[in-house]
Amino acid sequence: MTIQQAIFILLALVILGSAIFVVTTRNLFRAALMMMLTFFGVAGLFVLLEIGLFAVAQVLIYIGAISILIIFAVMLTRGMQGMVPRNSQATAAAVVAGIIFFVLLLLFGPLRTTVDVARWPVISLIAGNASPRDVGGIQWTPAGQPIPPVPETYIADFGRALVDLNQYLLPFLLIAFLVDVVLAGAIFVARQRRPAEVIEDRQRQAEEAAEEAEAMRQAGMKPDAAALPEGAVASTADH
Amino acid sequence: MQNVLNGIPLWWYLVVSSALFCIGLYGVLARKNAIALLMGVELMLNAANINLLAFWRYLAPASSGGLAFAAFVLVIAAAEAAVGLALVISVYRVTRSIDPEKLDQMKL
Amino acid sequence: MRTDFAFVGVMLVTAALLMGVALVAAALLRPKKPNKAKLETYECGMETVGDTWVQFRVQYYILALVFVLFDIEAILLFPIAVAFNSLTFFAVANAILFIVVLLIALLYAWRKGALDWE
Amino acid sequence: MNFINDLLKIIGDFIAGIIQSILGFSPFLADLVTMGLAAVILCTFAALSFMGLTYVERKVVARIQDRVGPNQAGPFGLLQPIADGIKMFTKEDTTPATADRWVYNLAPLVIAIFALTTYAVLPFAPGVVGTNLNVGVFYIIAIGSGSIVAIIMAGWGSNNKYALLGAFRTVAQLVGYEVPMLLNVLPVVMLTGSMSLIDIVNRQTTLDGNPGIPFIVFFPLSALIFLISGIAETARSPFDLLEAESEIVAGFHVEYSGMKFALFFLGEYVNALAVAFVFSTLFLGGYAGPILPPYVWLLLKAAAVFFVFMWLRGTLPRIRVDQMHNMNWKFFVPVSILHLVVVMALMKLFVTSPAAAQANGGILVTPIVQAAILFTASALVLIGSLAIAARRARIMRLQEEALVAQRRAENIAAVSA
Repeated sequence: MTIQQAIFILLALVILGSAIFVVTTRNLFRAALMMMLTFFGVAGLFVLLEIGLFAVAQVLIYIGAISILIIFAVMLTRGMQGMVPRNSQATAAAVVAGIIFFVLLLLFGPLRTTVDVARWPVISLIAGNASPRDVGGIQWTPAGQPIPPVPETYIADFGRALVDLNQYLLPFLLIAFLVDVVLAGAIFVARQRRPAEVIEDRQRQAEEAAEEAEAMRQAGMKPDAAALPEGAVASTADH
Repeated sequence: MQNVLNGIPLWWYLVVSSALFCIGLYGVLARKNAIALLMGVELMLNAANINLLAFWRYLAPASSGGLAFAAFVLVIAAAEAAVGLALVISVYRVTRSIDPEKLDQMKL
Repeated sequence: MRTDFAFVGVMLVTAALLMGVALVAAALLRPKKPNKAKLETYECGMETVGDTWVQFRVQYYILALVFVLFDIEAILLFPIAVAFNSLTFFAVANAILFIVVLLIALLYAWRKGALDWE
Repeated sequence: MNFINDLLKIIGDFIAGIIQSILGFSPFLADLVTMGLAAVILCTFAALSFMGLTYVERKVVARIQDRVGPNQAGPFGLLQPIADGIKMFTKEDTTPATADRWVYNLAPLVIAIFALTTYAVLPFAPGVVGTNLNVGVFYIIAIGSGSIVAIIMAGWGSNNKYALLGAFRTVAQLVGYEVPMLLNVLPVVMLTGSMSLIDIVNRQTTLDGNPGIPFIVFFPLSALIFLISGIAETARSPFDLLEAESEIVAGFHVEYSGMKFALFFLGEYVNALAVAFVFSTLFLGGYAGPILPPYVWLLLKAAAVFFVFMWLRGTLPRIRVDQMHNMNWKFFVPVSILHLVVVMALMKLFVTSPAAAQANGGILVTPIVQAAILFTASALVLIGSLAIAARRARIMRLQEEALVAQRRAENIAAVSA
């Protein structure tokens, strides 16, 4: 066993062990911490794959940003109080997850003996009779040959591909707009409105309700109590 | 003939990522807490990223495709967490509960 | 086979070992006479009331949200910065467009009062 | 002359040679032992400089505030750090009965480990570097999030309201100031075309036809904002809101004492020193400099930057939490983005290499002209944004004063009525 294999097995144990802890523990805060450990282990896998950029990005985004967001949300919602680890369908969930795991193993199974993409059933299903070496114009590693090293300039190549019209420019710009929308939406949803805004809102709702009632009376109908936006008023009062 | 990098064949990565994916899936299906559920989703997205990058490294390291997709997955994961947690916080403020099974006001 | 990150791993392990040794040495050297008063939570001499959970402001979450936005921006901009010298005018214009779109998000958050800390 | 310049490298090669040839290890084992030795040396260097810095900082701040500082232990109080160390080792250390033991005890370890790991990529002299990562700058900023995790662990593990509140305040500050740091490293990376710290230093020397101008001349605005965010990132005064004793006892480490507290302290100082080193490397030319050996230059520059830290600590009052957030989100971040856009456009318009000019167009200029153009643009952005901010602040202050005057008038009217 080489040292890399040993490191890989160690990392795999850390990843899977902490992931199992994440989905079974009662304590949400510890689950979040263990999730950070999982992410750290995955960053280690990226190092073994010789992709330093993504190992660092993994630490920066998943540990430094997403986990922090999750911990803030745990604190904001009092999420770990009296938490039950499983819901009623946990057994069914375990069975489903197990079945999917075996399906995945069956799918990836052929790769144990061959990495010839052409002979891999899934690819030939998608590509049909066309040679998969042509799919996407990508230069695949030929089977049985040593894997070429990552190019020295892979970061620059990646950066160039991101802003290249023929490669990933469109998704790159779409990401910017997506993040824009996400930020606006999340702030709108999560933000507590200021008292002045709430009062203004309630006044507007009351006016609308009054107008509606007036319109109904003019139409010869009895004002319906349910037409008042009861729930909306209650929820704004809750803030 | 296998393609092996540093003594590690490709399918090792695939097994780890499949297992991580299924653990995350179990978390999504079986947890009784919306935040724990989102943690499961993050684990699943991470598993997808391992797959993307492992395939890229073993099969097509000369192109930038795998890197670009992995980066986009990273961004989407962050976006998903941000919106999901904002929703959880806002739901909690109204109902004082983050149990997804209790959010059934829309049911007839 | 030695990659660039091997040293980072060694450094992590070494730092953990050294600091662990310091902690263990301190644990062996120091006196250990706990009593009930010593083990209480220190909250300015007051008895601790209720559990630790206090009402956090949603502002913390929103600031973390804006932070995530810029983290994402950085992760995509760093590779572009490395490739900067070989980029065309068109590519740089698009990168600038990307930044400006995110700036709009920041300005929106600002207008909405998400950046105010009352 | 060369011997002194390459002293560190020669010693390192010598030790590696001994390990490989005389002790007769296999290449792998020899590699591992060499790396382990280098790691131990780096950690020891960081820990020793932590001890020295506590003494120097106390002396300097005392002088600024017209005090004497430590003067009892040994001549000039020089033995003070050792006395502190002995105290830290022998002080009783209690774990609160209600604490989450695992999380509580791991937090100081995590912060110290991540602080020390930063040093793995710092270049001290040509060829003397732990490892030359091609993502060096990125790595340093990412590893910084380790201290955020440790702070949250400490706050939650202590099971103490004040610790938790302090931890959250600190985390909000740290994540906020990570953004201007990231944004202001970008211009440097663009000009260098690499994230490796060695490449960045080489770009500031006269190697390969570079002009030998440190990046602070190219991007004064970036340097300034990076320095201030660096101080905020390490939560030093005037950004030490977490230690505001009058408000939140001592922040997230209120329950810690003895060696665990010492590790938090070590993490803080080691991080601050790392920021000084990184700033020297990114903007002041790193180990590059005439006459003196390179490692001396780097240490001198880092010492000068750290002196600025101590100077600020001795003179400035602590800022308020809302001021801290406003300064970051409403000044640093927008200005950094504006600066980034301007710099990107200018760097594409005025290129220095004929090949790039031929391939992508752009005006061919000499490196010195490019530096002058970028300096002017950066300075203009800085002055312009400062002017706008000052104007806004004046308007806000006038409005506030008018409001206060109006209230006072109303009160007087009410009393007299």
